[in-house]
Amino acid sequence: MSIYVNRETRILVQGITGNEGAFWSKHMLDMGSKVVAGVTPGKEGQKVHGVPVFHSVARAVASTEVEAAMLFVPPRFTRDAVYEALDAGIRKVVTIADGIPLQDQIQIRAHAQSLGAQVVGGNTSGVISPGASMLGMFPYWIERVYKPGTIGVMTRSGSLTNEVTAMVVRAGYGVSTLVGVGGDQVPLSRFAEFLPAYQADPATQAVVIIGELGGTMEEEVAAEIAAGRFTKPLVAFIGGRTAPAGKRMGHAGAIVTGTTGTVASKVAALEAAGALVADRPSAVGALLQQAMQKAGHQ
Amino acid sequence: MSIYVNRETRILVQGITGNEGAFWSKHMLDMGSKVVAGVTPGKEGQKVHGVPVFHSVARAVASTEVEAAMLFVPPRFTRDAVYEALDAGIRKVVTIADGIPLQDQIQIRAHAQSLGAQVVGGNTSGVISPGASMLGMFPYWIERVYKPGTIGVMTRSGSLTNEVTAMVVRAGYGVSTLVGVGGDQVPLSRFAEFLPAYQADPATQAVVIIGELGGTMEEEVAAEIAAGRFTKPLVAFIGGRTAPAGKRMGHAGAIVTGTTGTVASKVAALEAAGALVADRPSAVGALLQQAMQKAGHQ
Amino acid sequence: MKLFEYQGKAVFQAAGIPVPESRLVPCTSASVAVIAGQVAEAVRELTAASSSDNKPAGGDTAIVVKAQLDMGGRGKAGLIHVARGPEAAAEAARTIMGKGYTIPALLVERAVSIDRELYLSISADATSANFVILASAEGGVDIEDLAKNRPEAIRRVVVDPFRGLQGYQSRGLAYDLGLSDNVAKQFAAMVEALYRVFRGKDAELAEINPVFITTSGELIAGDSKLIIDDNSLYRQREFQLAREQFDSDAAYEAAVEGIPYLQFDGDISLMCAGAGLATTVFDLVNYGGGAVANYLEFGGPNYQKAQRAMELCLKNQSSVILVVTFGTIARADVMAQGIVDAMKLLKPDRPIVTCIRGTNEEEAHETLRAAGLEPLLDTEVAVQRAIDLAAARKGREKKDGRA
Amino acid sequence: MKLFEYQGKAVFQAAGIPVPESRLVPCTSASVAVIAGQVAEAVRELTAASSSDNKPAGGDTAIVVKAQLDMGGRGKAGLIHVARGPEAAAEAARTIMGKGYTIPALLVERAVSIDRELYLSISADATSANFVILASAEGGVDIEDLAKNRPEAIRRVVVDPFRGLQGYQSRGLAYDLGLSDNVAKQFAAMVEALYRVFRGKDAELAEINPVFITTSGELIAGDSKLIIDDNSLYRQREFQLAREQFDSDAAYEAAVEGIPYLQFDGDISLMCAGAGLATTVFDLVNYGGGAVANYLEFGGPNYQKAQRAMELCLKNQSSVILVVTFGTIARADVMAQGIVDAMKLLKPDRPIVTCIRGTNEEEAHETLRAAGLEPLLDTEVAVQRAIDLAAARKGREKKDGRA
Repeated sequence: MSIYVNRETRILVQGITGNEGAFWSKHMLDMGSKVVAGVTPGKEGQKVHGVPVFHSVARAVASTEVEAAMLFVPPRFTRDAVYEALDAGIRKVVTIADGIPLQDQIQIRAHAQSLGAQVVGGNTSGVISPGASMLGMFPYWIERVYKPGTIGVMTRSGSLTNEVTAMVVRAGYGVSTLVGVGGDQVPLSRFAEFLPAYQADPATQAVVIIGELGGTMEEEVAAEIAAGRFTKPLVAFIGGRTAPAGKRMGHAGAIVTGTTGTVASKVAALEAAGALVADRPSAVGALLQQAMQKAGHQ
Repeated sequence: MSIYVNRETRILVQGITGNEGAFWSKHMLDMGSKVVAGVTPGKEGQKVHGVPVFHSVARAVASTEVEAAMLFVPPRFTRDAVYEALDAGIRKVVTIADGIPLQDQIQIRAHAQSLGAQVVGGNTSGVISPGASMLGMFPYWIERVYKPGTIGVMTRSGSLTNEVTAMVVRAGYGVSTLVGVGGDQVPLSRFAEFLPAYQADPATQAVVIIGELGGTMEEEVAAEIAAGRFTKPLVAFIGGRTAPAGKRMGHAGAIVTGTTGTVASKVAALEAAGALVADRPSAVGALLQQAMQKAGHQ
Repeated sequence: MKLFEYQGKAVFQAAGIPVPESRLVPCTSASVAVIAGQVAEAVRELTAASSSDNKPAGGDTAIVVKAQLDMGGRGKAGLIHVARGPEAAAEAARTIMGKGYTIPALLVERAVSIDRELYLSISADATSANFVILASAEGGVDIEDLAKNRPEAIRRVVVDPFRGLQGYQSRGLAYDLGLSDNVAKQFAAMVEALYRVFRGKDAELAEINPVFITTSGELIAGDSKLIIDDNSLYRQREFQLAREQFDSDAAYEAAVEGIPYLQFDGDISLMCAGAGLATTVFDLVNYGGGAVANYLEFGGPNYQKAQRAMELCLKNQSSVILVVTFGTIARADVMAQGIVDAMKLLKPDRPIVTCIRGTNEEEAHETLRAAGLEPLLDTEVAVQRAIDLAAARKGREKKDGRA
Repeated sequence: MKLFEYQGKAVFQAAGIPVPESRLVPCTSASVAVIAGQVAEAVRELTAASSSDNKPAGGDTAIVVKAQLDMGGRGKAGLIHVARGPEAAAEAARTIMGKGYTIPALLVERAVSIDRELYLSISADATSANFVILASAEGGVDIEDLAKNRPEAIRRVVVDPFRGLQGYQSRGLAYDLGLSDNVAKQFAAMVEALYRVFRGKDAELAEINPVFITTSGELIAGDSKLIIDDNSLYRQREFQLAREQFDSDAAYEAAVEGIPYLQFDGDISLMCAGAGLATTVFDLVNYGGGAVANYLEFGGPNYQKAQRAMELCLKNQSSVILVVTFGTIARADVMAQGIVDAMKLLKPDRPIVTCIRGTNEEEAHETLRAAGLEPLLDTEVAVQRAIDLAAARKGREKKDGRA
């Protein structure tokens, strides 16, 4: 089992005929992801790795059932492409686009919220349930990072995710579903919004979050734990403790403004709620073992 | 009992210090309507007929509970004023404005729908539960028209409403609640949207609708009856049987375009659903008596 | 406010929608000979300016002469002619002007070489509270007929009134119509431009029927139907009521006053307050075998305009003026006084039947009685009275040999 | 992209927001004496043009000289001076230029006579997915301090990103701040204009702090803080990256390349792929007692820019270059090859520590070994190696007496 995406999830790829779309569609298929249709305006009738291409999402969903859309679409066309997926009734959308205009993101998120949809991204590698399915571009073939297992992972980063997840695997665990919400100032979905699914997923025994300075996503996770709505073990690594205030270092979302967004406030909130917080990636494994044991897992 | 507005409904009047607002607020109060606050930007602190005036709806609702808003606001400011009421949490709004831009009306209705609110108007006299409360400007003092009773009335007209309702009263009945949805091309609420409330209201034994050519509101009522969702007796008078096609005669909404909006299609739909349709106002009384008797009312 | 074809096309062109090259020849104050001459001159201009892609070897440029008036089916009515050369066009103009219609202007256009025709329109959907784009690969036909006979040939795109038209929608519509490549791109751009017109000009309807696809693969608007929402004219200052948009002087003058007015050819002038009531009285007159001379509302904000209303009624050759009101804000006493004052001033040459009820009706009735009018209370009684009076006059006229 | 005060005010003024009359004196390529002279001349121009409402009897017009640089607390830092007359303004300019900051320009403004100050800003709220207007009757202060100490003094208006700002909202905000009549109207208009700027220019933040209410009851923008979303620059063509917006040549050159870069004063140059990983390596260096010379990311779309990245690192007086990657799309083999190629070309004078993992890492490690580099696999080991190398060099330099 997993959250968001599983072996049965029927996937549409928007921008499938582009270099990136074609390349990663191949990898998605190789991993077992059920890519059932692709969309590129003007290219209906073509096939990419055996997947039929349609002019529009509406035409694709008219001829095959689709549950999730994976976008390989440039940032400036992302809002239109996400709307197209949502308006066609798709409620799970992942966009890897890096550089979506901020006000577009506000509108995408607002529209998704009004529909009860979860749009993941931008500036992310996507979502992966290792061994089952992938909406994105993960080096799932690196077994020391993307080993199937029982730990849910949520992250704002890309390379750092590999770094930290490798520590999870080194500690003897594997990943149920990894959700990369992305490093933008306005992630289209937020950490806390996936907690109910992880809570409900019997295959997920614990969750690791890979956070960083800026924003309030980690505090929102702490609030969910504190409110008793998320009760599984949770370990966090949060980067940027020594980052200078006011400078934009790293992701667009990784900026401290005034009193909000400091790592200190995130660590304090999470620890107060009972989560364990690692100060460096190499500490994640031991904390996870500790939390799992306390929760009665081995 | 009644629908939409009753003795206890706490009413806010927007535009209360204007000529029309002040005049009709007086009449609303005289009739027993619970007008608890008024709004006119820049006039906070004043009183109109003893009703305190606030700068904004938000400021009014912060100091007194309000359930319904009555607007005496010019057409060009109506969208803003309705948004103000809706965004302050008010879910019943009546506007009498005659001449609201059509595209504004589309947006008002869309926004109201997204909130589950009922905005009544424009180009109407409003809503009245005779003897109990009024959101609008009805000559409630004309007892031969606005006599309290058991018949729900819905109408697209003003003067014609007086004409037809007088026939209801002449036949020995009175009015539970009269809802004037108005004569515009885009009524902000539609006949069929009030049927559930009339159906649920124990004080309403039957409903009279006063329709006319144009649009599809009467057909929608017929569909509700045909679907078994509205089961009380219903009598309709529909004006404009001899109106020339394609010309805009009467209300903005009273125009036949192509095959939709003809009186013939409305009459056919209503009669097929089991409603009785009068061909002239004077026939309404007898049809109502007939329908009431059939339903076991006296 | 319904714009004429040439006005709509000017708006389209400004929004980036291609329209045929054209010249306008106004017809309001000129003889048919002068008009025909101007049409010929317009053709010469268009021919001189043209790159002549539709000019057959050794022949004349094809020209379309189109009567500008608010009427459907102009082609069938012989109000649109194709001609080659100035003389043929002038002859076409003479033919059109001879059809007996009131034609404010002729539009003289360079004809385009047509491969296919599409349909495209944008309007508001009152029920769903959205804007709606309709399009069909079968253009040039009556969309109402198409909707009845082959609804599957019409594609419908729903536009959220807040998010607006999205790129995927206009693009998707193009592909759904079976267009491809360059034509699809042009069509998507046309949809977007038409949507900007629709929203920017507060249109009730923005329609291009037909959209021509030329033999060289260009899209061009073959016609325009653009109706501007009257309630938005305060913020659409470029559009103003003009005489040429009305059938009669009375209708135009009424519109300027804001008085709803329609001209008919019967003998009973209606002067009613309230749109619904006026429409019902119109029905009742027709039911009773009467004939309406004019429809007129002086209720609502016009309830103090009794004098202006009566003047308009008196412009007609009607036999009787039928006044029916049941007013709320439109106070009965004010309207009654207005009628009486107007009678003193205008001294109408025909009987007036009054059925005035509503707010302050008792005072109204006293006022009417004092002026020698009988205040009726029942609409149907009043209608019958008017019909009888009109019939009596007709009878007299017949006897007098005047009919 | 954060605009300077003068740039933001120009945008405001074009949108109809009143700003003080001003002249700009650029400082990039002139001596302090020249600058001071230009400031004096600017004051003369402003005085000549002015209607002199702030000119005391017999005295000089009050002038404000404001350093234009990206820095909070300019007032406290002595970078804003009020002066009367050209000579005093020139002296103020000399004082400001002598503070030791890099100042691209001075803004010379006519001072306004201030009665009160307000705060106004518009930004995006990532969580609720709305735009948010903040306003306070207590302007001129740090809004973050106010939020912490007196949150009740801040009014918050939430703007739906599709419906946009409504008239009732800007009006209501004015009344909620206790403004009335004409000032309330001006404030509402200012809010609406600022919202147009925010939306029209794709701003992350549009802030006016303070908004001055003058003694004659006029509203005027006392400052501007306008941050344009870098991701929107493709559709905001009027805003271009300029050298003056950066602290160093390296930072500017990096920005032009699209390479995230920050300058520090330590001795370990970071060359990392991935924003999160780079930030974590930054932390680890600091934890271990090391000091970063520069932060640099060459991952993501820049993973083929190893050479450019190394050039930037070599501009620093760092002792070691620390390369850490764990790439997905940023292929390890491509990055390793890039590093090796760059070394051949640039012949770096300092050791390079590499910890390159991810897609095709085996090939990457072969490439590195072939070039004589040790491919480390553990980030923390690599960081410690870099810290040790830097410390060793520092030790040598100390011994050599070079530190």
